[in-house]
Amino acid sequence: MSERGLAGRLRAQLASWEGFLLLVVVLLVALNAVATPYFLTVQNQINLFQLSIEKIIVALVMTFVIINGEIDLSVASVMGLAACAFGWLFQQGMPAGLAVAVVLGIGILCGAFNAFFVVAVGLPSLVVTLATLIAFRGMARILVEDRGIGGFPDWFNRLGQQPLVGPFPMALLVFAVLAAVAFFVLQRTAFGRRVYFIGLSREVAAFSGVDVGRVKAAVFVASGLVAALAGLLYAARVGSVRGDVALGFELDIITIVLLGGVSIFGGVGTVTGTLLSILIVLNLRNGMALANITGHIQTGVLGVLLILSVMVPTIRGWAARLFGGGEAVR
Amino acid sequence: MAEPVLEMRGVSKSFGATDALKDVSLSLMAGEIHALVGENGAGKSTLIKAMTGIHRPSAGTILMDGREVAFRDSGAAQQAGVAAIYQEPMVFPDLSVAENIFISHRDRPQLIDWGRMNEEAAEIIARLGVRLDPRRAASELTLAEQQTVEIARAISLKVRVLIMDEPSASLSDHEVRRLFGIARALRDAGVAVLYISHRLEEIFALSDRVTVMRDGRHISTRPTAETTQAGLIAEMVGRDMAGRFARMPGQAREEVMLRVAGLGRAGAFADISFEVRAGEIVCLSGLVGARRTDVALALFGIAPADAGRIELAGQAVRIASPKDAMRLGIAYVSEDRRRLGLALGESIAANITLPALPRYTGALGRIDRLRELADAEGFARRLNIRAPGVTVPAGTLSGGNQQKVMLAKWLNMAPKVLIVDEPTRGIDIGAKAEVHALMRALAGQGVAILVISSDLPEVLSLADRVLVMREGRLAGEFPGETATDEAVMRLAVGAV
Amino acid sequence: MFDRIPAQTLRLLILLAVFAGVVLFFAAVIDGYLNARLFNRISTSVAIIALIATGQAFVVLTRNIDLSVGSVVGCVAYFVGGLLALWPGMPPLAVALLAVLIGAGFGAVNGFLVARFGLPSIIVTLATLAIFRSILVQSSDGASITTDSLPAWVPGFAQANAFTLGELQLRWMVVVTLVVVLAAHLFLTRLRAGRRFFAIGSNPDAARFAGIDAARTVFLAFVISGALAGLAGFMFLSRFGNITVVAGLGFELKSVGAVVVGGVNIFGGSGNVIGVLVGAALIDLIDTSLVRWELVSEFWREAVLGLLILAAVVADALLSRRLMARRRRAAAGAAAAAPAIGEGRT
Amino acid sequence: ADTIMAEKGKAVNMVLLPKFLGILPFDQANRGAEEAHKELGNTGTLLYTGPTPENSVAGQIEILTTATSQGQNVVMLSNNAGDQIAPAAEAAQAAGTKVVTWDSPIPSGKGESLFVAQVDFGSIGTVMADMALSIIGPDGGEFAVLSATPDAANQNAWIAAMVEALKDPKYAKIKLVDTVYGDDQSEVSYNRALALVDKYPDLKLIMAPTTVGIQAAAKAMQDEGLCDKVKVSGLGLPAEMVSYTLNGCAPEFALWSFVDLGYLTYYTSYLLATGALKGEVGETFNAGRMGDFTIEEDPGRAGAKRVLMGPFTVYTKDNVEAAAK
Ligand SMILES: Nc1ncnc2c1ncn2[C@@H]1O[C@H](COP(=O)(O)OP(=O)(O)OP(=O)(O)O)[C@@H](O)[C@H]1O
Ligand SMILES: Nc1ncnc2c1ncn2[C@@H]1O[C@H](COP(=O)(O)OP(=O)(O)OP(=O)(O)O)[C@@H](O)[C@H]1O
Ligand SMILES: [Mg+2]
Ligand SMILES: [Mg+2]
Repeated sequence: MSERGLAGRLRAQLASWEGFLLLVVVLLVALNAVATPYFLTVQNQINLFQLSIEKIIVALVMTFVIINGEIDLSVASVMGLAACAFGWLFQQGMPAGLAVAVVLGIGILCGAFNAFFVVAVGLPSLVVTLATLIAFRGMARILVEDRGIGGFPDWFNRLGQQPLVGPFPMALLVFAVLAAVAFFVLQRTAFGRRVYFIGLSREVAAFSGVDVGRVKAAVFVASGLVAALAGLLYAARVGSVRGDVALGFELDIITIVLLGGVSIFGGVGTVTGTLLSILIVLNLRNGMALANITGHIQTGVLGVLLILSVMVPTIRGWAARLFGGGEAVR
Repeated sequence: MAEPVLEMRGVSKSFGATDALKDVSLSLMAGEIHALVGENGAGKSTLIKAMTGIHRPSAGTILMDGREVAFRDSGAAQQAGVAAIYQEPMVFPDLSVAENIFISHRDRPQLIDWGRMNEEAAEIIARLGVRLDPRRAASELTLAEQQTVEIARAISLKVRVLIMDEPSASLSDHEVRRLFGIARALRDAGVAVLYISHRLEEIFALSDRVTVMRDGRHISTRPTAETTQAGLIAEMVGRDMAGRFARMPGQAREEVMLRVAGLGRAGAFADISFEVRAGEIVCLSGLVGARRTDVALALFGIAPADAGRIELAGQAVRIASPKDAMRLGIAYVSEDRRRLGLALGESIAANITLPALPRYTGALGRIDRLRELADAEGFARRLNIRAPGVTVPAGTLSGGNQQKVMLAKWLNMAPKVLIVDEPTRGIDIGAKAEVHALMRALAGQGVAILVISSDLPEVLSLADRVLVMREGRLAGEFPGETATDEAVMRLAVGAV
Repeated sequence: MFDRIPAQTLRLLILLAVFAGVVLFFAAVIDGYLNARLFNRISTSVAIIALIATGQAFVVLTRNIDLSVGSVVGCVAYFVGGLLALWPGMPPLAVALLAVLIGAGFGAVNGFLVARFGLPSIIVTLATLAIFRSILVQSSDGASITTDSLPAWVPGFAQANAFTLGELQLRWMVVVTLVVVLAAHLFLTRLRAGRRFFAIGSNPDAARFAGIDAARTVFLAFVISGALAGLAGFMFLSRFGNITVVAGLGFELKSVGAVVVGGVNIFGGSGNVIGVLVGAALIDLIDTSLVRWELVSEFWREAVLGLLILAAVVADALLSRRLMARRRRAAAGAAAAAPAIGEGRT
Repeated sequence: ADTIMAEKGKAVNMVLLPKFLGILPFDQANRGAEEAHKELGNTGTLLYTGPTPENSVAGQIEILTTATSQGQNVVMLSNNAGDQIAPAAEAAQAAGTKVVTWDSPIPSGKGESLFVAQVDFGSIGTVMADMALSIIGPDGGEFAVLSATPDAANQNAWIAAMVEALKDPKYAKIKLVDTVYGDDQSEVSYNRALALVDKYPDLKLIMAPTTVGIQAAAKAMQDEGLCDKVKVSGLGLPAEMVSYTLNGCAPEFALWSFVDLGYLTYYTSYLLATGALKGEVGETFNAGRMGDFTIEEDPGRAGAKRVLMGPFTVYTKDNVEAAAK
């Protein structure tokens, strides 16, 4: 007797986490639109995404990593390494196009490096990626030392800074494509299903014939690759690189993913949730920035929002108890 | 008779749309062993969780010594003298056996005297007739040993009411007898014992009164002496089960499906040779800890053997991972449902289709969800799985229904060789009959079936051939028709 | 011969061996490395992070995490410094107590949200990491605490030696940390209340079923973490004197690093605060020594640091796994064999 | 040419954007800007906003972009993002929002109308070299640099200028042996300073061109009783350095006034936004109490233009107490 029919499904959706997030998004957009005339302009809407594009792209793949029951703290360092490696290769005289390909390869290597220690050696990913967070950043420093490297070819900078199709820059299109791919793979394919099962219980998955190591390795490699891509997009967007590119982005990325309803213990969450969470964070930040609220207050407000968001089930529980319902099913 | 120690009046409990308990009343007297029986999902475990403060009843009252009580959590229940062994093993893997036993005691001094604690733990374990080093970490224990630790924890408390939810499910006969001795001793000391089991022999051997539940309702309570097995079963299932466990003629075919020769793994088992024909049901019997599971794990590629050979349909094969095994058509239904069998947070349907996912995937690895749901619903019907739907998380089902989901998961793979480890542990008698019938039907289709079971009556009614293992080696073999409990037991314990 | 040693002790010995290996390595490549100054430097700079990591260990043992410690250290250092500027006459013990109390207050906020409402600690403390720091930035208004605004005993405390043995100096700060770590160790291994932290992290469901008041224990873990971060905040103030809004930035990852390198299972249930102390010292040792290693230029330092930490963790994991396996094989026979599946838990 | 005077009472919306909020020098700059804001009777707004320290680069780009969306007239930027901010600055200029940098410029000069330089970057190099020479003495010796982060553009420029200056034969006997980074955090800087002493037993001086670093290094030397052996110098705030200067740990250091820098930046930006100033080389304008200034080529950055505030003060035990008040 599963809930069938459009009305039932709709009701279930709205009662779900995603439904709640959607509500928040709508409220935020409405609030922003009323509060400031600058909000609902095409340029501002594009800026909104463009300014955090690297973080939200990596948030998509981080959704996989965390649902898989792992964590990748090294993503921001991979972004930094990718950007710096690109700058360095370019400075050494490598054609930018080739450098892009090499850098994506470096991203894959970084992911594989993490995967090796997590899968083959069996260390907790938190430890491994904490160490590579330091190590990959260090490698970026080795490449650029205290220099800033810029002067990339025009086509490269244009891709990062000018609209590509209509008013949309390439990064936004990349994000859209990646989001669609992420949604399809995680929510609709056998691979995605395995990611969930491993996150819930890797023993059960292994006893069901799932090649746990391979799936985990694939997810880490994807994480490295996407982080490297994000690093390149960053280099194109800002037109130059330095050793501190993307420093500290990992916490923002993880915040987005967790706010989207992905459980830090693995096995729970959706790409839709992450996408909605992205909209919330971006709109909130943008709205506050347009209202001239400074950086630390913005992060503080985001912190409060984060706590409130995980309290929603509790609040709903109170309401349910008040109206005589049963305990929430865990 | 005396006042009831603990009494439940009109207790109801619902989980979302499921009404697990409906207006249940039950009283436990000091100095009685009270049995509680009922089909899977009848609400037995929920009832005891309501007693110990783990669930808050939606309606009704609980009284102790005639006074109304509301336990905030199971700690409060323990302080009032109500302790329970739950159906699911609940040990602390990182703590030692002794600590596991004493961790929740509130009457011990703050400062831990490790030496004394280990001694006391050893004493309690000895009362259970088990040898277990109290200093070992619980993570190193087998399921059965974990269960023992839990029993030890419960009897170490100063209890007035002791609740045991299927404590015998993973114990050997020998250990069960010791457990009975302890239960009787506690009864004689004035403790009220509530005992849940699906093994009716145990009910009759042990209990003074028996309560039957069905569909969350209280059906009857009467002195055990005034009931019969058939009568209880009829009340439990609401229908007649006579003749369900009679032996059936074997359906073994000529073709040898699985042959194992000289199989061994260092530190676990050695020199195991046997064969299973297509359509044959072979039971691997023995005491708990005889290393039967390890043989199965080797055949399934989890812990591959390091000696000997395995042949499948005459072909020598190498099995290094579950994937290899599954490709060869071998399925393994684990004995440890919670840890190894099901992902409790995933839906029933997703659990059922996990091993066979490639069958459901189309272009780009996309899962055909309609077909998946249809198949899952088919299994839910065939195996009579009680659930609000196949999209609910498997963790919301009762233990027995979870067991059926796990079976469905492996049947869905359409295996050639099916290895089932304790297939009916924690399954009610009706479901057990269904599972047996199912296995016979599978055998009829030519599947070779290896059953690992510690339930002797089950072995004797199901097996075409019985293999007995002891301490990692094959101790002997009987044809199914001529095997007797006594003969099997003698081999299992190594008596001559 | 290893059979008698409890598993936890064995892990600790292996960690110490790795530590010794690192010291020997640097002694071989850096001239004049092994001297009293090395001990004085490492011990004093470890004192602060080890305190934070000890608090973190309580939280991690219960299968939680406290990412807000860095902000707590910063806030406490700043607020206590501010109060001292207002009332320079406060007695030293009261000041330390105040720091502990303020820290415990921050910890209680975390603990309340996590334990009372069952919220995931990583989210709560990720949020309070930002919130506490915002409070600090907002209330500081750009003014920093300077040594000159503090009574002389405050910076003096960080310099005071408890003992000196020739060149070797043991600062009071180090003594306090050692006492705290030892007390924590005894609490966790000898008292029933301490064992609950392990039980809850080991199997939260079982804890609930066994009637352990998990909420109270988890709350306590956060309060302890906050209190020790508070004490560390006071030491931070005392040692560095100049407190700006960035004080303590990044301590969350450092403390988690020390805890996991020190052998506490990140999924809770097992670990040892002495190990955490060694873990903290190991990381600091590597970091400090690398600056002195001629071969490693400033720009190579981070990369080498990351890889060395990884190598230390791998060496530790492989060594202890091998020893455990050998021991299990020795104890085999009737006992169960190693589970074939299951990474991570060692 | 004529001196351009500001026309008071116009409405100019201005944003003062420091590297991040929460440390003293930037707050002092804001004080200067506010002083000028009142003085000029600007009927528009002066907004002091900035990112958090840990999110400085991305935060600055974000704030600059937002200011552009809001149609602010001018953003006064102490750039911490290197050339990474150039695209956002160019977009701002294109949308009509002027970008004036102060304290730390955009290295390539792209997207920047003007740079209000606190001092001549080349001369900072010379001053640091001179301080080193005077502290180490004629017999010469080793010294090391403790900087902020490897990415700090202004520190890097100053260190480069000092290395350039050291080539003069008069500094032949003093030798720069190492450069390390304290990330502008007290505890890191403190530990790095001590590690330097351990690594170079003959070290005579630590030169820290950062207010956080110099303070931490001085404290470290004082704590370890090393002040007689190893001196500290660099760029520091008198209020934070006074005790170290008096007790000889940091006998000399230098700095300029951030209040004045904020004041001058405000004047320059106001003039530029009101159109009084074109932003061409050679224009001379009046900046209230600070007098007249002329726009010139920036010698350190080809094609870029600057307004040079200069000079800065070298603090010794003779003048530090007065400045600390
Ligand atoms: N946490 C829960 N959430 C939702 N439903 C639950 C939960 N626990 C139990 N149920 C439902 O309550 C009903 C009774 O379950 P219970 O576990 O009490 O049965 P049982 O009699 O112990 O069965 P078994 O013999 O299989 O252990 C079942 O339908 C089950 O699906
Ligand atoms: N808690 C556990 N963790 C890991 N592996 C386990 C656990 N419990 C059991 N196993 C695995 O299953 C095997 C079970 O072997 P056991 O000693 O129980 O023999 P058995 O004959 O299978 O007993 P049973 O009658 O329970 O099936 C263990 O050797 C181990 O490989
Ligand atoms: Mg049950
Ligand atoms: Mg078994």
